Amino acid sequence: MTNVPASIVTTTVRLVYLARLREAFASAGESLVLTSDDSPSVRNVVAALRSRGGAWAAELADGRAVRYAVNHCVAHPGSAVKDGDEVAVFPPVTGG
Amino acid sequence: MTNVPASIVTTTVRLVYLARLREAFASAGESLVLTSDDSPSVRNVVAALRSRGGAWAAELADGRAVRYAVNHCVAHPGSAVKDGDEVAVFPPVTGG
Amino acid sequence: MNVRVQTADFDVAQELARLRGGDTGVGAIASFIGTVRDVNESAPIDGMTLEHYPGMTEASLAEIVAEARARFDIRDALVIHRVGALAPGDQIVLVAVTSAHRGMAFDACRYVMDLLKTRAPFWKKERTPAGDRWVEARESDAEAAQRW
Amino acid sequence: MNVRVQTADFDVAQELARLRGGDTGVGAIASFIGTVRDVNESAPIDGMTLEHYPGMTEASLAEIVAEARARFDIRDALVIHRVGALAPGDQIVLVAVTSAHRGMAFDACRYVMDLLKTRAPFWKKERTPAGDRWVEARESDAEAAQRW
Repeated sequence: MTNVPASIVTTTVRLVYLARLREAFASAGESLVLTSDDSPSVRNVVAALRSRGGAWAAELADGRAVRYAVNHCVAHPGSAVKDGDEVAVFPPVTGG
Repeated sequence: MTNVPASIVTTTVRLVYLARLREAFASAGESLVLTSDDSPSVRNVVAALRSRGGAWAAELADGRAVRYAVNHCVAHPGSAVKDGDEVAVFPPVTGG
Repeated sequence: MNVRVQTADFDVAQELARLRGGDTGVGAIASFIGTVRDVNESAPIDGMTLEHYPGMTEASLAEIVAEARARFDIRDALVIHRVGALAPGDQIVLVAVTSAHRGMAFDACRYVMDLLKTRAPFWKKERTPAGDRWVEARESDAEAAQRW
Repeated sequence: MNVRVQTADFDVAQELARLRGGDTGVGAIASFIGTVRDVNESAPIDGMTLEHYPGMTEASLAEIVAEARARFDIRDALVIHRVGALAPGDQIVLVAVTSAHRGMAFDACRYVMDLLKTRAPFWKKERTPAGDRWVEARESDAEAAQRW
């Protein structure tokens, strides 16, 4: 058997930060390019952000209450993301 | 031991008939004098009315849903009535 | 006066504003409005007449509101019930409760309605094409009141 | 459109009348209004700003209303949620449900509020004498939503 090299895929997502996280990150959003040899998920997005350290690592640390949405639908760390998706990262909601 | 004759007491109550019963009795109310050698209750009032026969007996027959109030408070067949009380007789309520 | 029996209609926005008054401790207002339907038990309804038992009605409603206040952590409560002739679509009753948080407001509002339905001396007489008829009490109302 | 996100205030009487429209099959209208309190967790509040996530907010509210319609036998439902700067006493949210009988109206109204509280992307930032602070989500809200 021969090892076939996995193809490198890039996935560009539009990130949206809301409420307390928008302030903590000092950003309302940005474009993020994921480079992965596998189907990327919200987890990969979070990992990429955490690796920046500082507020990113602190706010997105394990145990912090963070919520996600992909294309306006509630999502979870395992939810798939694909090229062009809008991925939102926000604190638990407090409306009403 | 000597039998002492019980004193005969009369109790006059004001009766109020409401809704379907007001129509069935063709009366909005009346004064009723109960003659009793015991403490009278709503049950005595009902018995006096039933003894008239006709609509009185039919509407107040056992098994018919009838409600009572004494002086504007929810009452039961065993509730005491005293001279001057207002005793209301009506069907189950259907407001709201 | 937080219990009213009247022939006149009511404006819910006005009544809720009056109920809240200047109480900025209020965070939740639950309310219920009962209205005249144009059909009941599959028969068309042209309208209805609400009869009540003056004196007992007000006492009964005040007692129900007092029970709700004792049972639930609420700020205030209001009951308005109309009597007389009503047409389909007309408002019959308003129950409104204010509280700091929504759970107590919802509970107390429903409690007042459930008890009103089985204890407050009101009777509905419907006008139908087949003649007038007194509305019969519903077993589901007795069950709803017994849940509390 | 039965889901609205707006900065403007609303008149509950007008909104309920619009919701009922000419539907005389409606016998029950349950509604809930959330208002800005002047105190939260024992600290005085000068006001608050409501932030939301445009696009997802409307989708999320519409989905909650659709779920309520599927789950409860109701005639119609309405959600209005305000955003922007609000003062103590201001109305924040209106949820209203019409149905033939009161049980379903109460249930559906509470259901929509409970889900809105945990799923709709709104965030409150309070202005206090000690500075601004983001309101923390309450565990009791998560529990309320999980009861359904």
